[in-house]
Amino acid sequence: MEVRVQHEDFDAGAEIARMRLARRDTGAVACFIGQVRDLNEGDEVALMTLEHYPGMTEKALQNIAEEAGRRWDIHDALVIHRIGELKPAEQIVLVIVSGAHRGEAFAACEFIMDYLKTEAPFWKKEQTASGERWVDAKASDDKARDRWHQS
Amino acid sequence: MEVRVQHEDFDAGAEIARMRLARRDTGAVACFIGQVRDLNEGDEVALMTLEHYPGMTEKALQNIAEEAGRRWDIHDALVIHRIGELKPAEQIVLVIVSGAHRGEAFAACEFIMDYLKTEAPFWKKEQTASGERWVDAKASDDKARDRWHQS
Amino acid sequence: MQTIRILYFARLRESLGLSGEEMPLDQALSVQALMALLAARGGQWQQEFDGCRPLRAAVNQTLVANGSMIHAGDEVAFFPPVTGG
Amino acid sequence: MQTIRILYFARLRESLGLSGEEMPLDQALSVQALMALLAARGGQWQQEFDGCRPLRAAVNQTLVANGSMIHAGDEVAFFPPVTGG
Repeated sequence: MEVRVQHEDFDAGAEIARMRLARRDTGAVACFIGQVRDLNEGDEVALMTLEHYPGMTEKALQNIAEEAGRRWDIHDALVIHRIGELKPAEQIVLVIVSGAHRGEAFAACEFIMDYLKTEAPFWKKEQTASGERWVDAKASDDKARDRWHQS
Repeated sequence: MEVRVQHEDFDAGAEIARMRLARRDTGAVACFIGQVRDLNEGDEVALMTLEHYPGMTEKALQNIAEEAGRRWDIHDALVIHRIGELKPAEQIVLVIVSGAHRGEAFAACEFIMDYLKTEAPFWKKEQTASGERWVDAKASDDKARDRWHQS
Repeated sequence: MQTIRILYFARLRESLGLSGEEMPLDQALSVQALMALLAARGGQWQQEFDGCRPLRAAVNQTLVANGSMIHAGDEVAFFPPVTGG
Repeated sequence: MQTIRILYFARLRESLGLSGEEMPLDQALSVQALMALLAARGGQWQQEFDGCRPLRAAVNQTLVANGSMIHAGDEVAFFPPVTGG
């Protein structure tokens, strides 16, 4: 389980290749990429700034990835999250999970994203034509996380 | 919605980049890669041969991708499936789904894989030390598909 | 003369030693009836089409149930449960 | 003298005009009690810490409930609900 919080962009293809070739018993790789959309709540987004809590953010991501590893039979998980200023179409987050079978890789990957969205200390500020604004947390993200309490 | 059935390998990173940059309102890209494992049911696999039904296979994949597009609010889906002889660690299948939000991209991606596994005419033959054998269909794959009937 | 085209895939193709054939067809018949005709050839044919082994059928490249009807000009395919992905 | 370190992030940091501070701490107190102390500073502090705005707290880099205790030497952080990913 590896997590990285960084300003630099990442190469999703290279990371996926590395993960899938790390073990010859890996049959499934599920991955997710989040990127900056040009529109949010009806306003054009010119720039997005991602703030984090150095130290705690890395710890939170590590805990989430390790919890995924306890819940599902997976081989490895990688989480990369960018910070700083990002323009529309820039990549924000990459999650890759490898495993023997697809069901567990998919579940672990979605679990990591749902917990990252609600538990990892990152905050987004958008610059739009009408000024700067902090992005509000969404109730739908809490709901997505809470699904995992039952399973 | 695009599907390809081909002998050649694919470049997952390039396909993901193309999908995520195709629309500036895309915020989420979910993807899955299946690859040949070195072991199956306890036997070392030296080579896997993938047979298909030319014409029907492409049609079945197209139908599955389009059904995903009807069920979820996604931007696009791509399915690439290889045929012919594949060695351990070679890529078999790539599914990429783009959309505004992660929940729908994840669901559509997993749906496509579950239906591909049970409805698309592909057959795997393995070469092991004890000879050739056709891979048996798994009841767990039917179960994975049947989950989607309820939602 | 009117015919249908029958295709065999994967384990079935190897077991029958045949990837496809043309068959005369005067009047529509069900998939099940065609399977009975094929099983009646005996040997491997009987083993594959007696209904004991899991088998799927497609007519004109669409999966169908055994009660579906086959008409002249149709492309019929038989194959084991699929195992791609 | 014993102290705790308090950190403010995102909207809170901007609203308070402060990213962190050291505060003397003689005996353990709850997160809730610390929030009451901060709210008592009035102005923006009252608005942010009166409990009306959604706020999350971490002690030593772990999310905690408002009843959790804070001890000398702890790192306490306050921030709005997170919005990464």
